[in-house]
Amino acid sequence: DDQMSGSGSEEMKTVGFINAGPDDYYAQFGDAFKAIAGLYGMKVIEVNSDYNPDKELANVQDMIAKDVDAIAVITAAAAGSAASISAAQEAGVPIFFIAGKPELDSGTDLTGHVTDNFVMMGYMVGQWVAENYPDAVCVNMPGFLGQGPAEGEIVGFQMALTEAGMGEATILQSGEWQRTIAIPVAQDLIASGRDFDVIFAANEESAFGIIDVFEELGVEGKVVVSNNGKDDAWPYLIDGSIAATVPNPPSLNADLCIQQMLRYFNGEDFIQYLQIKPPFVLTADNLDQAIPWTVSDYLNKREANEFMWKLSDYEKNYLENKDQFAMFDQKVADYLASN
Amino acid sequence: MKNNLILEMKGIQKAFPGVKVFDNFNFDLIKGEVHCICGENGAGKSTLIKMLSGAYLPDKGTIALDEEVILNNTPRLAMGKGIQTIYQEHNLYPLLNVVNNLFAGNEMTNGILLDSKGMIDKTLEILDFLHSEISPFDIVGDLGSGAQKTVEIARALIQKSKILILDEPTSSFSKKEIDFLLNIIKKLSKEGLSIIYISHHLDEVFVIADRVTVIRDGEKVNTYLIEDLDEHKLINDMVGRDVSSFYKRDEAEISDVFYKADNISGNGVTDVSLFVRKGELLGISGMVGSGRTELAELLFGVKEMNQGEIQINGKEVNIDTPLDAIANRMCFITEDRQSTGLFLDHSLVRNTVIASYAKSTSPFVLPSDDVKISEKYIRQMNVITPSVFQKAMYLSGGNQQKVVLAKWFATDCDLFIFDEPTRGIDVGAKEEIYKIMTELLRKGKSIIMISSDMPELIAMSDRVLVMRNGRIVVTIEKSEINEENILQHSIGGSE
Amino acid sequence: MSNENSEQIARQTRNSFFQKMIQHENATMFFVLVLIIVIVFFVDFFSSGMVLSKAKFLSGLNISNVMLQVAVTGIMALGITLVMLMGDIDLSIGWMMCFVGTTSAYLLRNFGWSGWMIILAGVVISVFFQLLMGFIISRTKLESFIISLGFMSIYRGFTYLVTNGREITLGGNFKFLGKTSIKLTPTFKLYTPVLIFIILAILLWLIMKYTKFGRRIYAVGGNEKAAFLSGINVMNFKLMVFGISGLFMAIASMTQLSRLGTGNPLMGQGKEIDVIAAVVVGGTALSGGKGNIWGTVIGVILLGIISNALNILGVNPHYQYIMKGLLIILSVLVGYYSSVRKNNVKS
Amino acid sequence: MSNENSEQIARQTRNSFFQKMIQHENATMFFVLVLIIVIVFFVDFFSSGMVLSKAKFLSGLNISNVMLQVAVTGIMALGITLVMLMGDIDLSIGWMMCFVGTTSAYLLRNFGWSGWMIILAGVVISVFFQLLMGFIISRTKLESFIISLGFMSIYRGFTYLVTNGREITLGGNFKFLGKTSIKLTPTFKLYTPVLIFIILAILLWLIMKYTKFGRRIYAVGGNEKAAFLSGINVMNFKLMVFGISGLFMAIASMTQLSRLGTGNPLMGQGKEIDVIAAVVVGGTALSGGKGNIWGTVIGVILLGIISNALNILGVNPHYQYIMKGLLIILSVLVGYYSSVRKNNVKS
Ligand SMILES: Nc1ncnc2c1ncn2[C@@H]1O[C@H](COP(=O)(O)OP(=O)(O)OP(=O)(O)O)[C@@H](O)[C@H]1O
Ligand SMILES: Nc1ncnc2c1ncn2[C@@H]1O[C@H](COP(=O)(O)OP(=O)(O)OP(=O)(O)O)[C@@H](O)[C@H]1O
Ligand SMILES: [Mg+2]
Ligand SMILES: [Mg+2]
Repeated sequence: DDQMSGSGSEEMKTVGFINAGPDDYYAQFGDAFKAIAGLYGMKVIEVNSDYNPDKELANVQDMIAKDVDAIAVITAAAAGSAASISAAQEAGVPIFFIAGKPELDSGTDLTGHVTDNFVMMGYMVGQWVAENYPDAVCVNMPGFLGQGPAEGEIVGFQMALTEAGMGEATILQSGEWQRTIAIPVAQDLIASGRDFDVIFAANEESAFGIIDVFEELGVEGKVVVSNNGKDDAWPYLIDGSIAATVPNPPSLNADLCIQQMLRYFNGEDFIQYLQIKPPFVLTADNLDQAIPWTVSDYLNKREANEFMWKLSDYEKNYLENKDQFAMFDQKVADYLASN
Repeated sequence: MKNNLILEMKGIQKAFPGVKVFDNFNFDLIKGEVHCICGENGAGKSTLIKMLSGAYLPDKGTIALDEEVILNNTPRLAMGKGIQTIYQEHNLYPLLNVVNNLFAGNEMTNGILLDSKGMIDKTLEILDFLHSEISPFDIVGDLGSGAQKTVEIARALIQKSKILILDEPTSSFSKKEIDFLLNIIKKLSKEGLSIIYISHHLDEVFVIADRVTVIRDGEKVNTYLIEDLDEHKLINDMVGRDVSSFYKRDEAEISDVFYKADNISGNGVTDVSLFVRKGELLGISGMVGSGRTELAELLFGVKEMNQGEIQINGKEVNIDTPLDAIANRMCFITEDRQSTGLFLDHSLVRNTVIASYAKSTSPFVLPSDDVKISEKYIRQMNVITPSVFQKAMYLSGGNQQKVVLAKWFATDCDLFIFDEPTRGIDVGAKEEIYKIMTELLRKGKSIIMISSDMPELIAMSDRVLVMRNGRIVVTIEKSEINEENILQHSIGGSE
Repeated sequence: MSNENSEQIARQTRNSFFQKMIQHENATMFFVLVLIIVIVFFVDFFSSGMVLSKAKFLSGLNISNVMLQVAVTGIMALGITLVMLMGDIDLSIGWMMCFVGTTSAYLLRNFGWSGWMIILAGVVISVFFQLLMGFIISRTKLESFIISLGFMSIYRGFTYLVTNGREITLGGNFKFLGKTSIKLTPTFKLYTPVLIFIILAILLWLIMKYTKFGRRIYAVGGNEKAAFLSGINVMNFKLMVFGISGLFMAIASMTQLSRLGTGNPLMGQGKEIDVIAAVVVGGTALSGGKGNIWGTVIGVILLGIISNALNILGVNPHYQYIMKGLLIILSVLVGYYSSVRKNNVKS
Repeated sequence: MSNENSEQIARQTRNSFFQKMIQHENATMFFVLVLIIVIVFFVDFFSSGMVLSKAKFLSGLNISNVMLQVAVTGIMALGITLVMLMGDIDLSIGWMMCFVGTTSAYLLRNFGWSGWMIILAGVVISVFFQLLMGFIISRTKLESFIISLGFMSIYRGFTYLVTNGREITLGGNFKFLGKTSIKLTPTFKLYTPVLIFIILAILLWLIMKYTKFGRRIYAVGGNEKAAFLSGINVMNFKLMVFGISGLFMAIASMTQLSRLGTGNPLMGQGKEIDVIAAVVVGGTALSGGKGNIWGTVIGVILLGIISNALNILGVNPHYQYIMKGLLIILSVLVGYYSSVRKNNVKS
């Protein structure tokens, strides 16, 4: 990478962007990444791993062979990324990770990392439920089983309930992040007559399916909580059909990753492992704080500085909350060990 | 006598769902004899030999080889004990070449490695012995019916055996091949091989048999020494009534030319012209491989015609597919009933009505009509079956052939192209079929009949075309039709 | 002997209704289905503390649910039964649904097309592409497996192009195909998709029984060469069957779209496996020529009930996969053993 | 007559090497592969502004990449070729890899088993389960499609049970099977998985060519009934083939595990489709009896190259799906047309 730092920022940089899968979250991620990279004069080659750790590794290798200037990976299989990272490192191509937290082989390191914490997201929704419905019976419709985010949310949610002294949330069949798959699971939940007050849907797509079913079957009085906080869900928050959610806008993730890359290209410092400031619970009351997923809206509001988007702000925030993050990680580790 | 027996079956009982084949059957085979089994279609001949070969297990009874009872027989066990079987229907690997067909399951090896050269040499040797022109590397699926049977015979002969079972091996052979095979069989039996031979060609029986067992409805009628038997008695025992083995057909009125082909070529057939008139039966003769089947395929639009012209009722027509042919009121009874005639997994109803659908343009059918049509023709052909809902695969070979005929008789065509129509059909039933054919001719229909069965060809034909190497070498008019004449032209001057 | 024979033939035809039922080729799988229902019912009943009102598996609500859940798969399965009877397979149907559904949603959303117009569009697109695929398969006799796999990938790309990976909502329009229902009892509703499925099944059953088309499809699947020689234009016939299957896919896609109320790019993803599994469980051979419509209906309901029952009984999702796999295997095994008893042949 | 005959044979045997090459049943697909490589190379070359050093497709690095990428699929494909030659199919292999891989990871992680011990464990588990499945399929003659689909679901459940849905990292252990390599040129590396794939392919080719086993698999796949009547114990033979396929699955799973460095619960998910597609593109018929090892190797490389080339050329992922589908269809079509030219038959 010596040649690269020399030619600096004049030359147009090409970035390989490895997207994790084909759903809405990742689609919007891809759109945002390309648009924001365009703002900074970078060219993006996007490839998709279909949630497959094997394909992800192949994609990284292809980008290395393509000799791109940097690689950004959203991983669906964080621990498996060690192989990708060492491959990139060996080839001297800087590699950035977004969202999932990869494990590393000894002697290798990431160039940069921006992440949401999915365990924490599940945990915060759980806390919100514990505060607002302390006596509630909860059920959880997870995302695609075996994927890091899905499993993280399950753990976080249950951790919060346990801490609050609430019972276990029953794990339903997976909605696989999709409305289509969530619908029959929700129908069966209602038909089974199972007693519950709160349902935690792993993402808003599956929450939409659940809400459809509730509507169709005339189910009332159930509380739906979720993760994502995407624009499409805002009306649902307003009308109360989704009570609370924890946002993880892909647009922001993409933005921060690109800013890290820019700093890297310019030879500037940046925090190598950046956790995005502690997530917050989004409800009808604080919708004004929501960050749009849709690229155009995101870019408009970004231009107007309506929300925090600069890497430096997030870095500052992270440094302030670093201990909190560490403590949380420790808590999760303890919780997992005790289960 | 007793120690002479190589094989003894006692108290054999065998039933299939809805069919009781054997109740208490006994059979024995003397060392070195040729033992023929005769009986009507569906009498149980093939079932009997399949119990010997291990393809079926008897429900009750014992099979003893050299006085040792064989329990839980399987093909592997039977082969290990020296029983080689050539089944009535093809049992080949169509995608594999001849060598691999011959040695599948009995490969020659040096240690753990295959002895390819050894196998090829042995293949060449056996093909030579059988005077066959088949190459060891021919893909068996590309061979004609006759050649495929030759491969099966080669496969059986290549293994050392004590008992050789042949179930209608000659049904797709012509005279020359039959004589050749019979000679081989005689020679082998003289060398001490014991042979069970099943055939509906009674003349073959009288040429090679030492003893004959007649089966009727799964019962043994009798076992005769060949000296004690004449054709008359044999037929009577088989069929239970008197049938002449030389059918004499009634005349029919022959009128205008119905179908005419001019200088057609393609599919291995060169420059053939022929015509057939209403009420006429045109016989086609030739050796195996002479291209008769290929010609029929061309006439029926199965294969592409490179040149030539076809007229029906004086009008030029295009026959590009069987559908066109059927629309022009033709039908084609193929020589290989299992691979091109039947839907083995389907009921007789479905098998019999499928071709008649092309007759009408209405898209609808009534299942009850289908059953009625099917019952009518199944009954007319006297097919032995528990019901018309039986699957075709569970019928005996001859009865399957009758189903193929029934399918085409049900279409009520004007021109019938028969390729070996009476393959595997017993003498009694043959007569019925000849009667139906004569009836068709009387109604002014035309028939083109390819047959290797010389008496049949002679008795039924109004004219005979002889083919050699894909060409028609001669047309023999009614008055000159006789065996020597046909044979001489089939073989040609070279031999 | 010939007399005896024809008498016997006649006797068989005069079989009693009950005998016919038992001997019917679908009898075994139907029995398995009933068995599963009974077992699940009892498990449900006992695990609900033997209070009948707490046992939900056979409640009106759940029965209407299950039927609604299987309807779309069922409609697809009907179409695929035809393809498979012919000895072909079609892996493209899942992504075809995604493509057709999202495209229709796009047309509704961006051009304001009406419900009927997008149905028409869906039919045209499905039938066109299925004909295209059928054309290739029937003309070349290449494995339909690999050709349809190719089309699957193409539809996937098309879907992403149309949607850019995002949902296209219908904004509350086009509800009549998926969201309407007839209330038969206070808890039991007959949803329109279910009605469509039932009507199509009956229609197809009649077609299979009373038309030449229906009879010929078995011939083509049973022995293509013999079918060709029996005067069936096998190529065009196959083409037609793919076209008809396209029609079923269109109906299924439109129903699914209307039910979801949104053109979700993953709305049909993976459906091909569910559909083919149902058809195979229902007794249709992958090699063709064997199977029937009611078998498929039974297969669809059977698999639907297995999923539903595991959810109703609240089985942990990890165990659900194991149970589901075991139940599929056990069902076909039971089906196998009872058919072996009926006609015990060795090979 | 016999003289002529043996002369002909001699002539056939004395065919020139070149002729043999052209007539070889894999020739067409090999040609298609070369064609694709050439075309992609030129597109890459021209789109890199005709600077050879910027064209990356045929760079040493990329070639070693592609080979590494196809190695695991290739190993699985070798095993599945045997199963498919026999006329069966196996949809369970993807999730079986997940199950076997994560279980081995679990044993390493929690019990500190060594690399060789977990390889042994992987082999025992794979072979045991494949034998179990083979036992059911060979004894009942039920569709392997549906039985293996059942097993697929079971393995999925097992995987989740073992992992509880989470990855099990190897903590840097067990690298030798997946991460080691031999540097042949500064940029071209031969990775161990590739070496394993090549060795296994050659070994299997030799077995297919020079042993009874190899011959018999074609017999069983070509005509099961005839094989039975030829004295082949078809049931046990099938059982054995499934066992052998289990061995290949074990090797593939262990290689994949070592390569990823972690027992990811989704490590093999969806692989069955890639693998079967490669085998079919390579010319193995789903109906059995037709195909060979080199065909499979070509198929695996062909599909691998298509994916890689589209990435290298920077094709937008939406278009990638379309291109990939088109290329699959075109490849088999080209294969078809050139084989038609060779022996032009009508039906
Ligand atoms: N697998 C089977 N299932 C049911 N019935 C069978 C089966 N095999 C034979 N049969 C019946 O057993 C009887 C005897 O059949 P078999 O094939 O032994 O007759 P065959 O004497 O060989 O007749 P052919 O001269 O026509 O070959 C027939 O009625 C036939 O329908
Ligand atoms: N003994 C043989 N040696 C080599 N090739 C043969 C032999 N018998 C048949 N063939 C090949 O198989 C083809 C078809 O053979 P088949 O036995 O069906 O004879 P045919 O041409 O149909 O005429 P026929 O109706 O007289 O049998 C022939 O054209 C020939 O190429
Ligand atoms: Mg017989
Ligand atoms: Mg012939």
